[in-house]
Amino acid sequence: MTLLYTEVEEELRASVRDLLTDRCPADAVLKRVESEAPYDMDLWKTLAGDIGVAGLLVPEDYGGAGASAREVAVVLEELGRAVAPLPFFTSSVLATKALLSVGEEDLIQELASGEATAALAVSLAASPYRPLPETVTVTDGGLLNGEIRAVAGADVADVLLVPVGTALYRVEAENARIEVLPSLDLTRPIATVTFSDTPASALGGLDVRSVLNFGAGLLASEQLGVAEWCLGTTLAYIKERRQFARPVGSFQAIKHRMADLWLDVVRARAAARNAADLLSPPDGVEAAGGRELAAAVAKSWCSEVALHVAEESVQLHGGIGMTWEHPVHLYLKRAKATEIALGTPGAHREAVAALADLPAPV
Amino acid sequence: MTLLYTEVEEELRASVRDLLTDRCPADAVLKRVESEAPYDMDLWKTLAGDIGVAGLLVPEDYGGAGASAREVAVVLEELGRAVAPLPFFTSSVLATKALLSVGEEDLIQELASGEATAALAVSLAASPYRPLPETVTVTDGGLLNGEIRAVAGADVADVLLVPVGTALYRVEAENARIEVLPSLDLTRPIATVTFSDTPASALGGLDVRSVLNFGAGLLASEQLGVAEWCLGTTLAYIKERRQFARPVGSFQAIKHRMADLWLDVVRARAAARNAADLLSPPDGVEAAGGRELAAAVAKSWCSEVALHVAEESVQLHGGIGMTWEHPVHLYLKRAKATEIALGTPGAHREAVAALADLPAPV
Amino acid sequence: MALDEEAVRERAVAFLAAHDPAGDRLEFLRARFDAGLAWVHFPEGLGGLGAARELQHVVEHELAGTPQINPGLQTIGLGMAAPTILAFGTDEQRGRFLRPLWTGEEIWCQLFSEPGAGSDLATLGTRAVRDAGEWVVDGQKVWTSGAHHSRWAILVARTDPDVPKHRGLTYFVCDMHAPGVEVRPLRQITGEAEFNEVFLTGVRLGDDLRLGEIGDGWRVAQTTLMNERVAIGGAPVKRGGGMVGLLSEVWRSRPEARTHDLHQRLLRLWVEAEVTRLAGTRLREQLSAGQPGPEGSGMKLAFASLNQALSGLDVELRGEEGLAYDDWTFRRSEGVDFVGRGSGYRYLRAKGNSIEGGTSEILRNIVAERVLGLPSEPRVDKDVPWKDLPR
Amino acid sequence: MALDEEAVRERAVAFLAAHDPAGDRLEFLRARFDAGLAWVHFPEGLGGLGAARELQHVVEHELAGTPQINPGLQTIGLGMAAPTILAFGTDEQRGRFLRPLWTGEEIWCQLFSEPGAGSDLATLGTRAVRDAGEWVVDGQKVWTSGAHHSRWAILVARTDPDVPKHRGLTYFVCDMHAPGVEVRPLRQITGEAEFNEVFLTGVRLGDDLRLGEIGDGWRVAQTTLMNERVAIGGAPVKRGGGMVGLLSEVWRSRPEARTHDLHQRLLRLWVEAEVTRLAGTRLREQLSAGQPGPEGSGMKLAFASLNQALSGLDVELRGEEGLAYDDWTFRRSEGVDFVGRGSGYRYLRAKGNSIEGGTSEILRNIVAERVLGLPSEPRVDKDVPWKDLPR
Repeated sequence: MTLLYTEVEEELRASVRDLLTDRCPADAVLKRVESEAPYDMDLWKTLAGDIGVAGLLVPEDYGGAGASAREVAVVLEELGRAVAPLPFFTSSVLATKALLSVGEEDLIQELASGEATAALAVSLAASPYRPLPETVTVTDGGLLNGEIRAVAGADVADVLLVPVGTALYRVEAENARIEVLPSLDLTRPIATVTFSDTPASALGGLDVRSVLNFGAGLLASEQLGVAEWCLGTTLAYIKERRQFARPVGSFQAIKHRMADLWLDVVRARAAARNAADLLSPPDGVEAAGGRELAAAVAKSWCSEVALHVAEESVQLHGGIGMTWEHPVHLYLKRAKATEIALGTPGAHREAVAALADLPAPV
Repeated sequence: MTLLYTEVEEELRASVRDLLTDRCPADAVLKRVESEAPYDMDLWKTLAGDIGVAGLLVPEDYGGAGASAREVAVVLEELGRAVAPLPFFTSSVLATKALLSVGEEDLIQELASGEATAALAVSLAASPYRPLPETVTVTDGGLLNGEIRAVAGADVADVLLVPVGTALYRVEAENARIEVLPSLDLTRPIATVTFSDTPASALGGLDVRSVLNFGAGLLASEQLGVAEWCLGTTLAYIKERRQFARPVGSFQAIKHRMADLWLDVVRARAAARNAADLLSPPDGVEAAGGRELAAAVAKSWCSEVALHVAEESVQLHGGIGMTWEHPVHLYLKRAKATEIALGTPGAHREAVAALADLPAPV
Repeated sequence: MALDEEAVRERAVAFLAAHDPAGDRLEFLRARFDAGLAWVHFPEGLGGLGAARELQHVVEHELAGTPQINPGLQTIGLGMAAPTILAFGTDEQRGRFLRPLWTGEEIWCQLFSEPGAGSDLATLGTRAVRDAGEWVVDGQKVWTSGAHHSRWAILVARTDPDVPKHRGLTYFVCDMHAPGVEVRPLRQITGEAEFNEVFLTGVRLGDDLRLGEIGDGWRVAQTTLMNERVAIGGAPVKRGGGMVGLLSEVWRSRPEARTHDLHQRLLRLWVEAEVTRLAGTRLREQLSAGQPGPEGSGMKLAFASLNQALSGLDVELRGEEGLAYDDWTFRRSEGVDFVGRGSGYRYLRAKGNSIEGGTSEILRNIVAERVLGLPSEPRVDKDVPWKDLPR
Repeated sequence: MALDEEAVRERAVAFLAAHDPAGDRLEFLRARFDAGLAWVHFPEGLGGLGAARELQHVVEHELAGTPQINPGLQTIGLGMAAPTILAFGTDEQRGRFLRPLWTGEEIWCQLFSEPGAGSDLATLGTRAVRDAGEWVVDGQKVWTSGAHHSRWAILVARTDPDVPKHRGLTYFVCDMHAPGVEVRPLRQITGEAEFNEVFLTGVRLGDDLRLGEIGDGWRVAQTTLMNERVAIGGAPVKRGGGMVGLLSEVWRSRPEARTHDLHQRLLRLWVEAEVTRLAGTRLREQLSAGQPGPEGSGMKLAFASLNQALSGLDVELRGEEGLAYDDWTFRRSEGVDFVGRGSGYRYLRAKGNSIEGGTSEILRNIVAERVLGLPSEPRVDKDVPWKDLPR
């Protein structure tokens, strides 16, 4: 294991970053999020197919790249850095991880190639540490009824993967009602998914908790990317922007805050790398506890750091940071939404209490 | 009600401060705390008798000044500001408040005049929100057995007031074993008090909880005094001390921290004043809840502010702040000890939860 | 000798006896102004009685239930323009502007901030050049609330670029109906446009619209800004009210959302809100007979930080619901709506609290220097002509 | 070509075959130095083999169980004096000093800090004046650990007061047995004296004790200080170990002391300790083949803040017990004892972590300027002769 990036990982990062720099600059994202098509599915085809990120988690036998959570994490860093409106996390991480555990070969292949997109139909606010609310039921005839709120990526999914009890069901998205809501995070809108006697096929048993845990541990890398963009953009701005005939970044109070933010981000990077590393195979003996702990540590730390850096970034941009025209608000909104996503920092610290033997008061 | 200081209060403050400036400067305190007599009982006679602070809480009928918690708070501010090794808080506040509620006239008069000194034999770490540990028992013949740890002011008390169950007992200090421990707070050492078949007289029923709550609310004013000394002394130091050919206090990072500390202290003053005001008669209808809430708010806020300002004061003094020779450590130690005394900030916030209807998770 | 409480009350009672509050609203307000009952501490003839400021409440008490002005719409006029016109205006200016300002017949806005001059207001670059007894103004202003329905603006512009920045400014009243004034809504991160950008292109202002001496604009502006900050930090709230009250209600109504992490953070914020409230009360007691001082900057600092923490916690504890937003529509709004809008709006809008009306960084400088007496930093821009400053 | 791992191992094995570790300890250590197995990255003849630094572990592995040096007592010598002597010493100086420094026959201390020069070390005022081929040193130093049993000190003194402060310094080896050197224990807020004040009165040092050029002392001192900070932030710990481990043990053993307030704070600190540990691991991976860089300053910052928070929480959660202190006796100690002493000692001693070896304020400046590339503040002392600086 290493907490550094391997050469292969750095190459993957470079391809993704080049593509995003070219096709997904901040002003384009800003225009897109209020359009009819907030997701850039053309870009997604290129990224998924040509660069092959959609199949990173998928074994080569299934047409994937047979890579690990480490590479996925690098892609997430870059997507976070660009607040890219793409279904990578929802389809290629959450949905794919769920499918891999039920072994649904055909669909996995379609997802891996980028031909199809899926979404795991759970609330983005679902915690890996609490049972999912049971809002969907299955009729004897295998039809689904009920609704799931705050689902991310559903609006661009071809297929919905619906956990009901301990089983996973497949629903063609066109058969469900998917209503997108105005969302705090403009670049990853949420939707309410409704089933009424919707045909579904049972795919097998799923421990959804472990999928959410895996997702939470990797979301930390996306948060790291958000934090890095905010830190870098703010640094560039305060080196340039002058007040009182000096660069704002020459004022000591600002410098000290930047140093503290940097230190937080340095630690976020280590925590996110550690989670990505431990969430990658091989799964050793007694590795499960270590994996969960690493994910909980990374998600709780990176959530707070991304949010704090984004908030400081708005502040240090002054008035311009409060305008719609400057992209920093997209990052603030992403950071705030991912704080809530897949377990709040507090929920993950509660898990740390159990995993690190720091019992709560009785 | 007012949160300002009245003219009478300012006059009282001036007399106390003049006396302490003259007789209780920091270097004298520093020398005294490691001597055989850490308390300055000569100074106490002057302060208690001539200025009359010992009888502030005592009605005029009992030979006191018939003043209120407001005046007591002003004296505590000054004693905190001087980290004065005097038994005012232990004898004239805690013990006197307990005696007033059992109505023990003779002893009250002795305390009010400063002729005698008493201590309420409870742990300084006792919380107003938990039952006292029952470590002392009474024999049928009225003798006490057991021990009470971490009692402040016991070593200079003539009389110990011992709560046992719901009753208060009087013990002559010479009949108990009082062993002073090396204490974190050098200016208010703690002792273990041991009784073995010690003669005692029952004084009546006592709600020790309300005495501790009263004490906690007023301790906030002592903490305010500690914070004010630290803030003022640090300000003076950083205006004077030069680094890089500039006063340290001209560096913006330092200035901003000082501004934040000042804001904390401004709010500590308002909170401490509010508690002192509400802890003063008249006790209105529904005033009890408001009193308890004011005390809890003041003690939790002022504890953390005093400690934070003292810690920052050490830091901003640099190396000299780490030396025994500079008095700032006495304030740090007092601040840390009073954080624990009569309910930690967390314990008081828990009380706020109940009093402000902010229920805990179930 | 100034009027006492009883005399002020008599004036109000007499006024009410002579004017029917059920009649024409505007007539009533104009008459009230003329009777000196608009702001009693202003001089006679200018809507006041030359009485003590604290006696205003006597008038308000007697005239409760009668037609009232609209303090929300008139904030800038009442809080910033009026005290400045009173302090620096000529008799003609005071006579011309104050009455319709108070009645609300003429709305005012503020043209101070510029994209290039935020905290460092004195570096602003909007030029005013003399031309045949008039001033020709060119430049761009920003963060102007109410510009689109304002009749007048208070404006600071540079009249001399050859002297150090604080010395080359002049203060004007700007005619918002003059040719060359263009107002564009400025969208914020909340989605709405509460403010505007104002483009000034060859705007001609008569010299009678100048407020104070040529080159004295910085000093005039200080009066305006001092009054602004007091207004921001100053409103009294009751215990457990305001933003912490909103959050407490959510907490009480959602037992299923409670966790110990959230609870501990809520309790800390509740205590902080309470001590901040008490400090505000204490400050108002201190100021009740005095003038606005730099201590008010501390209250604004505390208010911004609390609002941000409380609104952030609110979004978080709502969980799933916090992922939604009520409305991103780009539309104008007249001000901040912390109560009627959703938690996401509050969270985003509160971010502005530490920027508008003096950033928290500037306020900390002010506290450090003016309250605590700490030395200023080495300045590199004090003695350099404005035109030679690095940008 | 430098030796590879196998070659280093062979040397160690050969050395062990030729020298009995059960014999005289000092003889064994001297021989080990002479065999180049003291610090393999040092040059041959100076205790090393000119090999890569990372290969030291091969030697340590082979020589485990043999007589060892005392890294605690020798910290300053090994960590600060040795790299500086290697980098700037003459052949004679390297030959004279390094061997007994490494074996521990001669203990070293550091004479840098002065009461008037803390973070601004370059402003120090201890004078060294030339006199008949020698230097006469007068001044006062402070925060000198181990001065009372040191044979030598590294010393920075001012040799030219007429040039700007960074340019008038010279670096010396000070003979701690020379007449005029007086060592007094300096009591700290913990009660004990871990450091000393050192008074230098007419101390005569030969010019052969000068390290580096006259006037080049600041540059020489940078080498020393860079090595110090890496040492402070650098020790690897296991997950949940170190100070957070001490606190966790207390937590587990005292169910009755647990509250939700304490629990939430403990969990936050545990997470922070863990991410800091991981960042340290990552930094060591980055540095494993490289040189100490400014990133290490960040680790020291984090370490200081964590130690302070953890030790403060420890005292608080002990409650009644936290009100007591283990021992206030004024006595010398050889270093920090975070494990053997009480929680009050840890709390007080940790306060020094953000002051010693570069204050947290200075470290934030370093991170901001050297890591993040932010511009320095306007400097008022760069070009002024030292003697004319305001004090």
